[in-house]
Amino acid sequence: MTRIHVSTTVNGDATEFLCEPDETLLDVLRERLGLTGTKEGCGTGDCGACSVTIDGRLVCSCLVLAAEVAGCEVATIEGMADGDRLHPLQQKFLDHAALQCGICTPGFLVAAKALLDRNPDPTETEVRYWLAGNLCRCTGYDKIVRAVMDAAKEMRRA
Amino acid sequence: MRYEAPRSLKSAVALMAGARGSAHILAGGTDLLVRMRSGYAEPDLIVDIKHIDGMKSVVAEKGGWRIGAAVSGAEIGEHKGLCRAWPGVVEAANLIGSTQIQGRATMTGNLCNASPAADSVPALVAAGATVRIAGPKGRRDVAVEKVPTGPGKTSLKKGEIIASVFLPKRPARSGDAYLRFTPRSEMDIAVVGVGVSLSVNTKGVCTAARVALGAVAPTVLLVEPAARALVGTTLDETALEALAAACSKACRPIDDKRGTVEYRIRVAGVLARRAALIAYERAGGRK
Amino acid sequence: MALDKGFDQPRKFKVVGTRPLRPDGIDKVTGRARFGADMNAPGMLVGRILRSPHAHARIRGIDTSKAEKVPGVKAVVTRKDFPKPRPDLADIMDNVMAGRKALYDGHAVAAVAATSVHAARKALKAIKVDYEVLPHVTDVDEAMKKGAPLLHRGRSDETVPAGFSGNVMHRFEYGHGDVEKGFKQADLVIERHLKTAAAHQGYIEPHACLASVGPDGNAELWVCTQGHYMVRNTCAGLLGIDASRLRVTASEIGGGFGGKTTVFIEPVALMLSRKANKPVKIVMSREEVFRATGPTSSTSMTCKIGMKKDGTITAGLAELRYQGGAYPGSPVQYGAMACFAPYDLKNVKSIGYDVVTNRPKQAAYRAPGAPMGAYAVESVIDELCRKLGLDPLGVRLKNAAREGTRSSYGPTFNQIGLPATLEAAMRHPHWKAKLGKNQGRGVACGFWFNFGGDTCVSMNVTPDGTVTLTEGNPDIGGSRASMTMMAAEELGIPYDQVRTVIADTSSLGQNDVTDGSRVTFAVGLATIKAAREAIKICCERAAKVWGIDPDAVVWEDGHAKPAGPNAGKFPPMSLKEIAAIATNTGGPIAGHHEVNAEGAGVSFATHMVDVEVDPETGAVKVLRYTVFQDAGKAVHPSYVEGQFQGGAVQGIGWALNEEYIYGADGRLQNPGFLDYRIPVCSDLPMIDTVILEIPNPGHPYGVRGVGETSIVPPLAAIANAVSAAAGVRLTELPMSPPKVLKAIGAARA
Amino acid sequence: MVKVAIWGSLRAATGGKGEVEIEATTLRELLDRLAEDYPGVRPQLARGVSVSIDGLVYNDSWFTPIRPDSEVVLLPRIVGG
Repeated sequence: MTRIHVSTTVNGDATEFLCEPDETLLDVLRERLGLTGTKEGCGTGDCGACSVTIDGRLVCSCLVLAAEVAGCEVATIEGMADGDRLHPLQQKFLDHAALQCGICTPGFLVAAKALLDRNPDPTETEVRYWLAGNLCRCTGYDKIVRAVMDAAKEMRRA
Repeated sequence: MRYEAPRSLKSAVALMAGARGSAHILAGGTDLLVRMRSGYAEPDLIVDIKHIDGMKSVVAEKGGWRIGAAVSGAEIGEHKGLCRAWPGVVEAANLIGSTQIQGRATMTGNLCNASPAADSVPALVAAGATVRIAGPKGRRDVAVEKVPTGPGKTSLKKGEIIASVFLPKRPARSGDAYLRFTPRSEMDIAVVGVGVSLSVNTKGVCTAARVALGAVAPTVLLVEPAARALVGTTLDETALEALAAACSKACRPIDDKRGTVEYRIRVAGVLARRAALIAYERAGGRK
Repeated sequence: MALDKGFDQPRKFKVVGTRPLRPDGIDKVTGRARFGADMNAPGMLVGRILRSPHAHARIRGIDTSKAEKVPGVKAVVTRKDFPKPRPDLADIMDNVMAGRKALYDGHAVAAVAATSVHAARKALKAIKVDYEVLPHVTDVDEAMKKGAPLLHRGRSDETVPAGFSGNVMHRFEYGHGDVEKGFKQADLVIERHLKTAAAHQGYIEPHACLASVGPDGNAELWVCTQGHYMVRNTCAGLLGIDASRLRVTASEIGGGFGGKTTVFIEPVALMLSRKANKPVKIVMSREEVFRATGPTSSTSMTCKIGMKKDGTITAGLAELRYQGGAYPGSPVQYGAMACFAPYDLKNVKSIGYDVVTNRPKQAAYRAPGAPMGAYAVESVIDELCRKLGLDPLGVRLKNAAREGTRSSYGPTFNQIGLPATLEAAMRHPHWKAKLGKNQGRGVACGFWFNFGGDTCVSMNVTPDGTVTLTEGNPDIGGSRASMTMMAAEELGIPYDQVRTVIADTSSLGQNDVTDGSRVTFAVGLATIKAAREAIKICCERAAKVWGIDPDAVVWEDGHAKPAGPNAGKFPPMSLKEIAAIATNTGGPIAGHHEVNAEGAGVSFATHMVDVEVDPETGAVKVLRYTVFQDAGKAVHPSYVEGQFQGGAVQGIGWALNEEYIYGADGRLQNPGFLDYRIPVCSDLPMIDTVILEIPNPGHPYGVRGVGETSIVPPLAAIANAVSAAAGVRLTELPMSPPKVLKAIGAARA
Repeated sequence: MVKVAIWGSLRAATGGKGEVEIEATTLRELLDRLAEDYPGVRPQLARGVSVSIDGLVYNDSWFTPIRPDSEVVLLPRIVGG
């Protein structure tokens, strides 16, 4: 296989990498770029642990070929906080104890941010359906939904 | 494996037609990458069609809408014109997978994957949609129901690519709806899916109808007796009973991990009634 | 003895009972936390495992010669590479890598290490395994019948009566009184046969490890596990090396629920690394997790209970048949012990059969074995209440186990919280809320043990007076916060001045696995003891400085203070001040505690749930859910609530949709999150919680384990609610829509 | 003498007795004497037992004191999940 050279933007930084043609974006983020905050829970798009945005659109990075992101803007969990200032969603996840083991947390945060970027005032039902592609086995989702609703409220005030 | 991202349909067709070994189109990739991971697909060539003009756009055409093959479910859901004209098709497209999957998955991919349980297909068939196929011998338009020929199989020939889906002009006083049954509220594959599209006259009498079923046979079923049960009625109880019976009768399902034969037959009728009533209300027939 | 009989009550807590942010929180919301698959090493190889496609097959031979020649392949391993295991590790060895036979679809038969994923995949395809396919059995009732295909020969023990197949490994029996006499005293006796499907823990993080074995024989392993000391001991045993040579570091762990309490890939990675002389990383795919790790048992059960018109239960009899996969050790004994434990019964008997089948060896799953037995008993009690027109909470309270009750499994309970949970349930607005059409409400009780076990904690006071706490139990749901809180409480210093870390296996003595709801109880106990030791040293140092007797110094609010009439008047010395002069007063200050923390308490819960059933499709929607559970003392109430909620939702999944589906070929048909349906966010309502605090006399703060009990009542609570809404008793889990619709149809016909 | 309650299926090993009397002041003595007096119990002791003393469960601590009036119940070994 001939490797492909890809120029892209990751979390605002111009980034280049070489990848195999069949390598996924998830594998490149984790194995080549050292961004291991994006997790693999299933590799088949069923758990949402690998959620990232590409040009603002929420996707499972396990279902994207790395070669496809040439010229795109990729955003991962590592780019969510502003320096040492947590994003309100990150802070609310901590305040509400919305994580237990924490493996699904990056995916939930990236997905929840994509929701609030579009809909600053979601109902509980909208939050639950938007996040239905993110599996959490520890929390029963209760505290996650509360954290997202509370973060939305705070962001509307700001 | 080779990855190509051609800029024109012509070169995409040429790549696919000239490919040796197994060649796959990549649009959303939400089926293809899963199959690659599990080892079911081992492509020698992947042709990414997203950089081809028109593949990512929804354009008005003859009062209807032409949807590029790489338009994602999320983009369909955000398109006001499509939502107004064909709410059932939009609902069906938006039921494919999670928010994340919606960011990538396309109706054309859903069709070409040829799963009997594909959500968007019954809605497209009910809507009377066609696809435009580009191939080495030029282009042709084909009714959606002619594309899948069996689980995982399509009528596309070597080198052929579906470039777009066309939803016709919605007649006056018409409505469509799609319902599916899944054990979970989301993230699931249809156990049964029903698409209904119908028109009514000013008195609320149904003048035309198309009813399509998914996940109850090797391919999507366009059930004409079910349509006939509706035409000429105001969707009264007798008509709905006849509709349900016609749908159940048309089913040729299998027992599998997602449902039983008995269950699918029964629920096809139940969902058909419910979908028909939604479509009827959307058509202005009220209930 | 670890037990601190002197439970300090009533005690005013300053830190315990508050809700500070967890110490590992920022790492986990920023993606910085390192889980099993997040570690790399220079020169690392990719490890992959070849698995049996057959449910049952003799392995005539394995030809790895072609695989070894694939470019990039550095090692190939089969069972032949491992030494003969000790008897106590024989089943674990055989499960890690098949020997004479492959016993289930997914059973590991060989492994490779290569420089790339592609090379590893190619090598797996090049391995030729000569299988002789044998008849298989995956259903527990079929496996028990004489003439069933046998997995092993001569493994049934002396407890198994004649008439069963050789797949029945062991028979348990508990109880007291005379159940036949009891049934005669009843006004109504109901007997039901019930079944439950195998459920998987469904942790989101697949098993992953990175092994590195050097030519000097020293080995390192990075792994996501519930117990890295267990991993060390087991792997050292399987590889035939000294435990001290193997240093295991626990990564952050992405869920376990009991499923990460044994080894699967770790010995293989170590063996590959030893052969290749390079680090080897193995990460399971989700499909491998489903096919080849340990779900819980599927069961078949018979339950018979007699009740008087006034609600008194006169007798209870349960026969539980659990298949535990390919090797002995299903959790049926816990099911048999726990199923009647919530009740004060004169006549009770529970029988358990441990059965092997051609399925993956079960692993612990949150209160292993208890939810299924509780499902049987609580379903029949519910049906009795309905038929006799009795209040299901009132009946449960009337028969509830209390302090002094002789439990169905033998011991007499001390202070327990079941009546308190039932009374709280009766008072709760949920109990009085109106139900609509096609809706039903169900309640159920549940019991689970708590465990203790080997525990080591080391607490070090730094020169600036802040404190590091080192413990050896992977933090699976926020336990570092609880330990930090208990340390701060005892030392009388702020929460943020204590930092808790999980040590590798070379840094502390033996620690048992994070299981059995033991960590907050046992590690908390050791933390408090370690703090008390450090405090004692601090008081001695202050006494030296003041020139008074150490007995005349007390520790209050983080300060040493002179106490007693002859102690003299000295200004209190803070921990910071004492730490600053530690070098001058005798050297560094530390406290440590090593203990087998015996004497854990027991735990009870009552759950209440409302559901709506669609009578035309059989779909069930959970509308409202409330958990009432005794926590002893809730150290960090947010994480206690989280345990209640998480267990309840796992139970909802088990009750409604989750199941291992096997085809006629004995192969697992749904090894993925698409068709193994764990609940998604949009399936659920908020999960309300009510924390009761009935102190555990065996812990200085009264703490009980809270992690597991919450999964015990939901199966029955939901079954009772669905049965009420559907108007027909459901007796098989999961209550998937086709089953519910069929039951409704049959009842109406 | 301490009275030890024996669970149902183990009674076959104690000649059907649901309760046996053992001369013991610690857990270790209890288990040793039990094996001596009732050899049929040995296979289960080898598989592992837990002992409930006055309502609290002990697995391994040999020197756990047992008073003559303690309630002692022999259980199969309890481990967790």
